[in-house]
This record gives sequence, C-alpha cells and structure tokens, in this order.
Amino acid sequence: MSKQGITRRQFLQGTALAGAAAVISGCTLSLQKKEYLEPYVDMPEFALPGESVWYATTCRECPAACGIIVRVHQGRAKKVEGNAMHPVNEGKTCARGQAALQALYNPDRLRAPVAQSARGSRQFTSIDWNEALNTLYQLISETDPARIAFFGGDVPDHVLWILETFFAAIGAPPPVIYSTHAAWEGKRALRLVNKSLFGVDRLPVYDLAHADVVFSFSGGFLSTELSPVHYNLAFGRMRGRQDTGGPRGVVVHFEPRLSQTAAPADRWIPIRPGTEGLVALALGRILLDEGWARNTAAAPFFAGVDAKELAEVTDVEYERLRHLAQLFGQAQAPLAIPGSAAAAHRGGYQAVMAVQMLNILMDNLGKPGGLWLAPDTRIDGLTPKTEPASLADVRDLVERMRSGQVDLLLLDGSNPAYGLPPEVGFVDAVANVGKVISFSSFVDETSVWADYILPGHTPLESWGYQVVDNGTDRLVISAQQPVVRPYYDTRDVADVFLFLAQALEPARAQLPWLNVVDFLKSRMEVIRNLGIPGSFALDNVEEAWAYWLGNGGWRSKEPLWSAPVLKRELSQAFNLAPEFEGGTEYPFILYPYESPTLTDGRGANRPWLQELPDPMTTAMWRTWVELNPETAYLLGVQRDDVVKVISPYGEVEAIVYIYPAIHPHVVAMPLGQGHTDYGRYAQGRGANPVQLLGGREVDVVKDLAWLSVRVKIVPTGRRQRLPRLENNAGVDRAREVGFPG
Amino acid sequence: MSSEATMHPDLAHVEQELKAADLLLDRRPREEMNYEVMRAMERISLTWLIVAFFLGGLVFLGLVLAWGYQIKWGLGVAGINRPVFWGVYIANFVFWIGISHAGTLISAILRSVGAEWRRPITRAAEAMTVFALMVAGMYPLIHMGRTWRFYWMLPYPNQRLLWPNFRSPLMWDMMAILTYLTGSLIFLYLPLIPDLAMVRDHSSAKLRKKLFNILSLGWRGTEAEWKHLHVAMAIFTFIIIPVAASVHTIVSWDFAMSNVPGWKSTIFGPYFVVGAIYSGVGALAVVLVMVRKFMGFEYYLREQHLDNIGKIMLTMTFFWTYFWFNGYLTEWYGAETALDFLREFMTYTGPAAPLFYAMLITNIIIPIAILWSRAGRTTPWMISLAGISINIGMYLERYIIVPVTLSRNRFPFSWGHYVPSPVEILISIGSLSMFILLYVLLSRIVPLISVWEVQEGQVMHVIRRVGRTLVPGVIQWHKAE
Amino acid sequence: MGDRYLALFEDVEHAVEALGELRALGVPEEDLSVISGIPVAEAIMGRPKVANLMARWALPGALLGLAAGVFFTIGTPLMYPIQVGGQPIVSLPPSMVIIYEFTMLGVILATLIGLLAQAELPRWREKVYHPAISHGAIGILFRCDESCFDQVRERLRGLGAFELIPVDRSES
Amino acid sequence: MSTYNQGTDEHRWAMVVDIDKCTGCGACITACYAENNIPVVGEEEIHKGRHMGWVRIERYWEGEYPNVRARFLPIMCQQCGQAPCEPVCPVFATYHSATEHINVQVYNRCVGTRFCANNCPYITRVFNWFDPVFPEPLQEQLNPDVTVRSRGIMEKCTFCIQRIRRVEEDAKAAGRPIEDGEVQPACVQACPTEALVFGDLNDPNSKVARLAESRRAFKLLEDLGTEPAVIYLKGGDAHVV
Repeated sequence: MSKQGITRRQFLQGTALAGAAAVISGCTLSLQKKEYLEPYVDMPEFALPGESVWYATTCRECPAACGIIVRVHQGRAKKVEGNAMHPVNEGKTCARGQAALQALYNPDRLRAPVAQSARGSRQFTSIDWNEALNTLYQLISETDPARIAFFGGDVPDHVLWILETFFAAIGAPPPVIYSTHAAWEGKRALRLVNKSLFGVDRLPVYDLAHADVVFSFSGGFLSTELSPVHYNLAFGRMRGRQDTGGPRGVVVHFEPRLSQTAAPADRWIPIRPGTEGLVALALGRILLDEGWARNTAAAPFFAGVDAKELAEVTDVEYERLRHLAQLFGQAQAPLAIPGSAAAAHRGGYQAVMAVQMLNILMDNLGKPGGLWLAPDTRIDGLTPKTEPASLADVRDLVERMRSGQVDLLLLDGSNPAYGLPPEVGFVDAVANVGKVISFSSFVDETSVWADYILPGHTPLESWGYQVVDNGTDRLVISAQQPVVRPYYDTRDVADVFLFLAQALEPARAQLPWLNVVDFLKSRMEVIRNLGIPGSFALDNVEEAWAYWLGNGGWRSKEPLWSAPVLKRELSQAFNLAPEFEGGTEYPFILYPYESPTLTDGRGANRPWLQELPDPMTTAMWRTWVELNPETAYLLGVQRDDVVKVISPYGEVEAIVYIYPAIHPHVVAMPLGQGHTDYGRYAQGRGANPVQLLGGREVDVVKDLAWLSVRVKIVPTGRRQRLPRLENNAGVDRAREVGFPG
Repeated sequence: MSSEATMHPDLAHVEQELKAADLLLDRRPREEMNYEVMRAMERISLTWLIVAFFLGGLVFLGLVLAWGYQIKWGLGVAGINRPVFWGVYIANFVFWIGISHAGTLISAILRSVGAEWRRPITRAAEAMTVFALMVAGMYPLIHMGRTWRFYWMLPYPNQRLLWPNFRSPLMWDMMAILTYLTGSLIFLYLPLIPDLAMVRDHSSAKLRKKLFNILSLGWRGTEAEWKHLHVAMAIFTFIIIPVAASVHTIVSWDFAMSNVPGWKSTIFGPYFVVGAIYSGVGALAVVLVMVRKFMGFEYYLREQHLDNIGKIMLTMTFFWTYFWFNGYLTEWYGAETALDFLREFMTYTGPAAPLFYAMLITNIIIPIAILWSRAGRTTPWMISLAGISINIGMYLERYIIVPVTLSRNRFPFSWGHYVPSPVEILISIGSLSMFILLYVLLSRIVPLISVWEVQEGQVMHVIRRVGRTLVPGVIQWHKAE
Repeated sequence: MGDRYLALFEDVEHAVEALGELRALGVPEEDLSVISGIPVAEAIMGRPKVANLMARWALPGALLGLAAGVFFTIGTPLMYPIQVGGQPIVSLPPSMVIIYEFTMLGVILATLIGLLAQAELPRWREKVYHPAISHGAIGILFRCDESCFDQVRERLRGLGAFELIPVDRSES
Repeated sequence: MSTYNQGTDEHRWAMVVDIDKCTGCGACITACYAENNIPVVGEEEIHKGRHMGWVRIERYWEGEYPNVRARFLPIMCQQCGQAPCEPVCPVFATYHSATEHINVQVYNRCVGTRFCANNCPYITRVFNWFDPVFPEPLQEQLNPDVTVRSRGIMEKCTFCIQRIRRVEEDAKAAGRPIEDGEVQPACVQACPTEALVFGDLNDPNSKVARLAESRRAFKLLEDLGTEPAVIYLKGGDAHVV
C-alpha cells in the first residue's frame, strides 16, 4: 500500500457506524503535489452521489475530547453531531463543537505554507511543501538541539507523543506544553490538589448526575471547564430525576458573578472574589460543629476556623451559611465542586483543597453522586510523559528566548502572544529567537511572529487520538480521523515530524512510521497490551482499526474511575485568602472569565460563535465590562458607555453592560475578543482583558493567577451600542413583571 | 332673478351679498366659465414647469432610485427588523388610503344628500382619491419582500392549480382597493365626460382636440346620455359609499385580525373609517386652498366651501376623538400586560410618548382651536393649517399603530426598536411628490372644476323677492317629472 | 326620409316652443331630439321619458360579482384544500368580505358598461353636434325634408335659434 | 378545536423544552445554524434587531442583587395547531401540514408580506432582509437538504422537517413504524442537557407524550388558543435558603 519514503499514497478506511448510516471512508491523503482527479465512474467506496456518510472522530475545539460524527455529503463536511457511543458526551455537542466546521471552511485559513519577509510584517509569500520541509529539516538538523524549543498548547496526545519522542531522540529539550485554556479552567490546581490529598496526579470526576445537593464554587463546569458537554448531560440527568419519581437535584452556586453555570442553579450566593476557599472553610466548620460531617478525617484542616468571622470576609451572612451547611450536611448525596475562579488567585491551591475537603467531610469519595478520580491516563506509548507546563516553566522558556538561548522556536496549538499577559513578555522575547516556525492554520497573534508558517490540517482533516483525562468513568481513547480530504495544501503536524524523523538518523529508530496512519495502527497493539477489556477486540490490527474508526476510538468496558482515598494526615488550612495587585486607586477587582462562546479566544474566528449570543448578556461581536447597577450609578456610567478599564498592567476599552448579578466591588469581562490578527471575523473587535493581567502565579500550582488584579473604570465619554439579542427596555421591564414561562 | 331696473338700492346690496356668499347664485355665462377653466388648464408657466420637474426629480429619486436600490439589495435597507416587521411603508399605505377617503367618499355623501355647494369641489376631491389610491396601492408592492412576485397575489391559480388565499386580510385589502380604485376612477370619469367634451369643442390645440375627442367618448349631451349618466352617477353614489367604508375597514382588519396586542380591537373598523375621512377632509381643505390659489379659481372656490369643509372637519375631529378615546379607554381598563407595555412605551414618559402627545395636539387641540370659529374656517391659510395639522396627527396615529405598536409584544426580551432608514424616508418623500405631481399634471390636463355641474346648479338657484327682501331659492330641475 | 337639422337656442323656454312648432309641423316625436350642455329633464322639454334600464345592467353585474366571490372564497379552497390556522376549509364569515367586494365590483363594472351601452357611447364618428352646446346652448335635432325645412326655418329663427344647420350636408 | 385526527400515517410532532434543564449554552442555536443554513449577519444587522437564529434563548433576570436569578427560555416556532400566522398569508406560503401536523413554510411561494411574522405571538419568524452571504469557502458547509433562502422571504423553525421526512421515508421503505426518538431535529440532537425532547404526541408511549402529562408542563401563551406543539416544563422551585 505504501511505497518508498514520503512518496506514497494511503488508503484510509473507516467502518460502519451503527445507527446513523453505513459509514466508510475512501479518503485519500496525498503528500504529493500530484493529485489524481478521477471521474465518478470509478466511485470511491461508499461515497454515493446524493447520499451522506457519517464519520466518527473526536472534537478538538477544546481538550474535553467529545466524540463526534460528522455528516459528509459529496466530500464536504456538513454537520457535527455527537457520537452516541462516546462515553464523554453520549451523542451531545456544544456550540463550539458545532463550529468546528467553520475552522475547516474558514475563509481566512492559510491555504499553503508561507514565508514571512519580516516577522510581524504580515507580508507572506507562498512556498511549496518541498521547500517548507527542506527549510524545517535544515533548521532542525543544523541547530544545536539544546537551542531548539517547542511551545505547544492544546496539542492532541498522538502529536505530543510523537513530538516528545522526536525531541528526546534528537537531544532537544522536551516540548513546553502550556494551554491558556487549561489555566482558565484551573486544571493544574485540581490535579495538584488530588496529588496532594489522594496521591494520584489525575483530574477529579464529579458524579453530578447522581448528586442531590451540589455546592459549586465559582465553576464553569456548565460552560467551558473540564468537560462541559459531559457535565451538562449530567446536570440534565440530575434535574431529570424528578420526572421518574426521584429527587430533583439542587445546585447552590457561590461566585462573585452570576455566571452561565450559576444561572441554572437554584440559588446563586454572591461572595467576595477569591473567597471560595473561605466559604468552604466556614461551611466545613459548621458541618463539623453541628455534627453533620460524616467523616471527620478532614477535621484538622478546619482547626481554628471561625465561621462567623469568615462570614464577614466572604460577604455571606452567617445564618445563611448555617442554613446552607445544613442543606449540604443533611443531603443524601452532597457534592462540592471547586471551580476555576477558586483556583485563580494566590491562595487558589488551598482554596480548591478546602472545597474538596467538603467532599471528604461528607464522605462522598467514590460514592454515587460523589467525588471520583479520573481513570489513569498515563499509558506508555499513548500519552506523553511530559507534564503540562506551569506558568513558571513558560517563564523559563521565555527567559531562554529573551537571552538568546533559543535558535529555533516551533509553535503549535497555542497563541501565547494573545493569551498570556504581556507582562510575561513572550512577544518581546520572540525577537531574540533565531528562527520561528508555526504550524498554525491561521495567521494569529503568535504566528504573525513566525518566519515560516507551515499550516497543519484543521482537526476535521486530521488523524489522531486523545486519551480522555476527565469527564467519564471509562478509559477512553478517542479516535480522530479526517472526515474530508484536506481542503487546502496543508499537512498534518504529526506527518511532518514523522517525515523529519525519517531523515534524522537518531529519530528514525524511535519513530519508524512513514505516516500518522501507520503510527496509529501500531497503537492498536499498545492498547491491547493494556489488557483492559474494551469496546472491541484488538487481536487483529486491521479489524481493530476498522472498529477504531467506526466507533470513534476505544473505551474500556468497565468503569475505570477510582474512589479517592485520603493519603495523608491533614493539617490546618493556610493562605487561602486572595491577594490583589493595585492599590486604593484601583477600586474594583477584575473578574475575567472565559467566554462561553469564544472560550479563551480560539472561537473568535468562527462567525457562528461570534453571532451566538452570550448566554448571560446575549451580547455578540464585542467585549463588554459587567458592572453592578449600583457600581455603575456611583461611577456615573450607563449601559453602552465606553469605559477604560485600567489595571496596574494595562488598559483596555470596553462597553458597559449593567449586570444585575455581580458583586458591587467586582467588574467582569469575558475573554475571547481583542484579536489583532486571526482573520476577518476576529480581528479588530473588542478587547482582550488578558492585557490587564500581571504574571502573578498561584501558590504551589505556579499557574496564572488571573484573579489577582484590581482595576479602575474611567469613562471615555463615548458611547457604543453593544450588539445584543435582548431588548434593554424589555428586559428591564420584565424584571418587574416576571418570567413569561 | 329680479330685474335690476326695479330694484331698490338696498335690495341691490342684498343681492350682491347673496351672490358673494354663494357661487350658485352668482351666475355667469357658461361660455365665460368654460374659457376661464380652460385657460387655467392650458396655462403652462415657467413656475409650473419648475415645480413639475422638481417633483418629478423627487419621484425619480424616491420611487426609481431608492425603491430600485431596495429591490436590488433587499428590504434590509429599510429600518424594519424583528419584531417591527412593518414600518413606515404600511403607515404610509394606511395614510394614503385615508387620504383617498376624502374625495370619492365625501363627494358621494354630498351628492347623495344633495348638498348643492359641493358642485365646484367634487372634481378636485375625486381626483385626490384616485391619486391617493395609486400612491397607496404602490405601498404594498414597496413593502413586499419580493416585489417582483407581486402577481402571485392576483386571483389566478399557479401551475399546480393553487389559488391565492382569499382568507388573508391582505387579499381582502387588494380586492377592496381594486374595487375602490375602479369605482373611484369611474366616479371621477363619468361627470368629467361632459367637461372633456367641452374642452374638445373649444380647445384651439389640435392634439388636445383629438385626445379629448377620444376621452370624451364622443359625448354630445343627448337626452339618453344625460339620463343614463345621471342614473349611473346615482348608482355609483350609493355603491361607492359602502365600498369606501369597506376599504378602510379592511385596512383596519389587516391589523385587527391579528394577534398583536394593540391591534386586536373590534373598534378598529369604524375607527379607521372615521380617521380616514378625517385625514381626507383635512387634505381636501389643503388641496382646495391650493387649487384656488394657484389656478385662480377664487370665483368657484369660495369662503362658503372652506366654511363647509371646515365644519365637516370639526365634526370629524369630534368623531375621531370619540373613537380614539373609546379604544384607548377600553384597553386601559382591561389592563392586559402586553397592552400595559405598549402604553408605557408610548404614553406618560415613554420613549414614544412625544409622538403620542403630538398626535393628540395635532389631531384634537389645533383643529378645534382653528375650526371653532368661522374666521378660522374661512381663512385659507388657517384652514390649511388645520388640514395639515390633522394630516400630521393622522400620520402619527398610523405610525403609532404600525411600528410603535409592533415594538412591544408579550415577550419583553424580544421587544424592538424602529427608526426609519434614509431609503424609507426617500420613498415616502417620493410618493408624496408623486401625489402632488399627479395633481399638478392633472390640473393641466382636465378641468379641475366641473363646469357643467356648476352651471346646472346656477340654473337651479334663483334669488326671489319675498316680502321686503331677497331670498335665495332652488328650483329642483332634476326632479321635474 | 329627409335631412337632419340642428337648431340651437339660448334658453330652455325658446327651445320648448321650438319643439312645439316642429311637432305642429308634423315632425314625429322620434325625429326630434334634444342636445344640451347641462341635463334638462324630459318633462321640462315635454319629451317622452327616456327609458331607465340601468338596473337591468347593474343587477346581473352584482350577481356575476357575487358568483365570482363565491367561487374564489368557497370554490377555490374546495378545489385545493389547504388547512390554515385550524380554521375550516370553507366558512362563510371570512368569505363575506371577498364576496361583498366582488359583488360591488360587479355592480360598478356593469353600471359602466350599462351606461356605455344605453347612452350608446362611445360615438366618436357622430357629427350631429355644435360646439355651442357645451357653452350652454340647447340644440334641437330634427329631421325633415327640404320643403318642411323651408317652413320651419323662419319660425325657428323667430324663436331665437342662433344657428340652424343642415347637419348631414354641411358636414359631409 | 383542532381538526387533525389520529390517523396511522399522521404524526403530531412535538417538542418538550425542560426549562429546569436548560443551561442557556446555545448549542441548539449553533446546531440550527449548521443544519438549516442560517446566515451570520454581522454586528450592524444585530444592532438593527436582525439576528437570524430560528431559536433564541431569552434570558430573564428576576429579583435584585443579591437575590437575583437568571432564567432561560428557549423559544422557537411553536408549530401551533391553530397557527395565527397561517390564515393571513395571501399566497398560502405557510400552512398546516396534514401529515406532520406542523406549521410549514414554503420558501419559494413566499412573497414577503411579513404578515405572518407580525401575527406570530411568539415572535419566532425570521425575515431575510438581504441575500445571505457565505464567504468562500464557508458555503461548502451548507446543508444540501435545506434551501438557502434569498432576500425578501420569511423563514422559521421547521422542526427540521428534512430530518422528519428522511426518517419517515426510511421507515416507510422498510415497512416499519417510526421509533420514538428516531427523529431528532438538530437542536434536540445537540442539546447537551437533554432539555429538548422531540417526538410524536400521537404516540401515547413516546417520551414527549409522557412528559406532556407532567405536572410541570405548560405552553407559552396558552390562553391565546394557538395549541402549540412545543411543551415547556416549568423550572423547579427549590426553596433553598
């Protein structure tokens, strides 16, 4: 099937997917410039005119790795649907997943490799892949391996594994993998807390579907965090129990701002920003004092806590805290969920721990409706050994770049120039790097600093897999396959590195595969060697491969999540309190949040997502700043006034949105806009609140403490209407009349 | 008809006064009147040309360029949106339909009750109807998303033998307007025939003679012609009144048949009819003052006409106020939530309240203040002011009924906001210009005064000496058996 | 049967007298007719009443219109039933509007046609006319032979006929 | 009175919207955009109130700080049994389908009077103010089963009738009845909380029929007598502190 070297054609097959339709692919991947146009007399398998086929693959719009099936009609991807067989999302999708199509067919995609005449000049000239690969080969082979750096973001596991192996083989430092999205969802804090308490470096999985009283602490599990589709599904099931005679699950949400996750909750409790841990401490104290706690192993953590004092600090009345503690303490299946904002300030690590401590107190570890630990995803040969980097690691890399210790910087799957606070200094440091090569599909704020952009395939054109790190009880190795032929002259990043490995002696032995499909097929054996009963047999590679493609990957038959076991003696909590930069001249705490539509900004070039109303404000296309009505009154600003939001680190302009459900000392801003590049739909609209952040880190976690700056609001005297779906007058009036439903 | 030789000097004065007061007593030879009316018709001055070209330019700008632009790009160039799907186009439509009620309906009513003073004004009034209907009839086309498919609304089946939906108030509308336009055109044309024959007989221009020969159908004035014209006019008079009433009722049903809070009202039918006559009479007063001034028809159009029109206007002011208040009060009392929303929006201190108050001022206060006194009614500029005020008020009323009402609904989240776009404004100006232009052109094509009817009236009116003074009398010629 | 002549008079009274003269001379009623610039009732002129047949036109027009309305509102939905708004396919109340309008349209059109037919319009070629009529003169059109005409000429002139035209000859 | 009967070939397709489950995420909206070729109109058009989405999620605030609640109310065409939009169309471009029992919009018959849109008490109809624009190559994504609407015509949620028809035809060809849950409009298919459920009300065992019996069930503006086919389930009221 394959010939020598890189001159080859591959036939990639899919298998039938039960339920939807007979699915099989006849996609041909050509790494040659030469392409064969064949008349439809010679029909590619299963591509019938007028008939659609559905391909199972994995959504890569966020790292949750939902299984999707994509409807393909006459060789064009039409619709993203959920893969009902996939344990993470069980056939469901979110808006961002739907919009994956608009990455594939984005009018601003790079259509071929380009060279940039001067970094940042945006003067690109197309080059062909031979030249591109030659250049890459030359650069890698001629650069001192120690002076090569790879900076990646949300890179799928197979690419990461190949990269890690590649760089290890040529003696280069391991890739630095830093996802800004992961920082915004507080993943690292969750993992490290689990490691500290339960001795395993895995993410928590909350059995939301079976919980009956859920205390959520500033989380976004229904919008962008962890595995949003999974938790939405679980939330629906929690609520749905009432229709089958069961108890209706109740959610209480603590957060300075009524977020999208807070909206469907039964009660939103506004707290001072960064006091989630303190609320948890107070609740725990009361649970212990009242005898509602079911497991006192965590008691030492709450030693010396004065709940009444904390009630003052957190802005929640003591009586209310007590009532809440009672509700929680007397619930059948209580569950506490720490959210990203809890982990996003200096004391975030301890704060997350405090929340998890409530789960320990209520003894719900490994119980229905309780806290679980995700299956172990460290699998030799499948997942990388490289730890995701902390912000401190990124700073190290930036320092190396700045001091001229990096001669070749490779970038993929991340946009640090946009997503990291300017204080980290990424853009400045890039200037001192010898050569910069990006594999981005788009000209974004980071790849605009590259000398060459060698565009990779968009996810719907790519092969691969992702080992699901949270959001299901199974071990899921979610398969990714191209649903359409590459639309443009782009190349899979994995293929590029496998190709390079062929040419670079030390790497060839480690990466002997000619292309990513060969590599993926070889993984069937790795999975078989796990010895875990799975969704299909892996004895025969070709047969396994067919199931792999048809099912959208492999999953364990049995749940492999595990009950957490407290592994150490606990001591008194310390340092939970937040700390904010900026003195008294900055009266408000900046509360940035990932936009439920655009997330950390990656969705901004998808017109569907730009025009998808933000769930809470119904705003589109712009950046706004949310002010409590009282705050706005005191500032003398009204809705649609343009204000400057100024922090000690920078300033941005945003449109005022009077938000009735936000702590008066807090101003909130969504991420996602403020792009200077990234295509017609993204660039030149709104502002990027990351510009306001300093590089402050969370204690222990060493990740970005994005809830740590104070800001002031200065009216500009200008007004600009915020595009929104709601009618202002109507919504104001409706508050008096009530909900029409 | 007393002989002047024997008349007492005081009586001569009385006669003068009577003649001044009533055109029909102030008899002049027919020939003189014919030539006067024809001269006014045939005089094409530079001013007239400038006005006509200016109006033509506005029509071109509004109805060719702006409308063409809208057809090319789509209705998005208008200010309408969701939920305000109907905007000034429909307001204009209702407005012009209203104006159309001035002419034919008023003329028919006056004819039917034998109001003799109507004679010099019916032509001018009926022409208004026809032109206003033409303008109004354009608006559904302008308003349509796919204007080029307007003929799908005509009553014929498509290739699958599907007919239009005759249950749609829009179909009713179309049929009613068609009937009314047909009726009004004929109603204008029939009494015009003898005057067309007159122009044919006495015009010096060859082309005009030829044209008018065709237009007058070879009218000579035989007994059969007069007799049947008379009967036909009698039939039309009584047919056109219910048709006119039905037209604006059906226009109101475009709204009243709906589900929209603020539209669903049983009083809309008569309310609209009254409003239409109200705005129509207001416009008629303005038109008469203009015709009188610019055509030099001071002899024909006198204070007596303005006075009478003014009285009708005043009556209609009260009618309209009564109907408006009737609707407003019942809705206020019902306190339906969605209607509360609407009322908050357009009254008290709501954003649309200025429109609402302006409507009440221009529709009630100003007309009453002016029309209360005879001086107000008979002073041309004052009665024009009242007429203009009424039309501004009635336009505001339609504007409030259409886009303002649509801005509020049962789902506060989905309320709307409407501002007319430049295209809508240009088209509106274009259509107003078209109306005026058609009138200006008509004034140079046909006699704007029905001379034969005036003469007929004059023949029937006499001044008789009764006792010590002179009194006017009417010989009811047409009733001779 | 003789030529047609048109005599024009300034006012009604003289015209009525002239008619009397002509009748006295044995001109039959059907050879007489009156043309005027304003309508003059037959009774004033002592002329037989012109039959009024307009209702014979208007009524069928109304019926035709009604039939059309019924066809559109009741016939067409039955031919192609489409359900809208949960309403019955055929229902009288919403049909009334169209039926009414078409009935009225029928009357209007029929009246116009009736007028044209009854008044025998258009008659573009008819030449028996004088422009003075539209200035208010009353014309008496009569038919008599040459000898008869010689008799009446002077009498009519005496009654004030300011114009006396042998129509068919002069206009040929 | 509704005039449809419970025939074998007839379905009363209906949707249940569980407000207690809706998290406002907007997956339904985007899924609808993708399935039904809904154009993106841009900022300026949004200002004018011309969002083209067939389903909108209304967000209502209740109460004052700190006791505020937000509520989501997804509204799409309610597919009324007695649809006020239908009789007012002069050209029968919208009517009640006799077999699906939903409210059908025939794009190529529409002349754009927008009467139907005014008459919809739920404000669910969407008008094509301009021709849609799909910058190259975004048009590659367009669903071939759904017409791309041109300027000047009305559109609205169709319950994804192309999907209903596909399943109906498949079932008919296979000579079997349609299973409950077999038909899934794009929004229902995507909805991550399963707040949206779709099915046949004529089938007493269907999920929608059972949910329609729920004590939480209500219909929007029920007093208007429009007989919507969209049934809402009330949000629960947990009296938490």
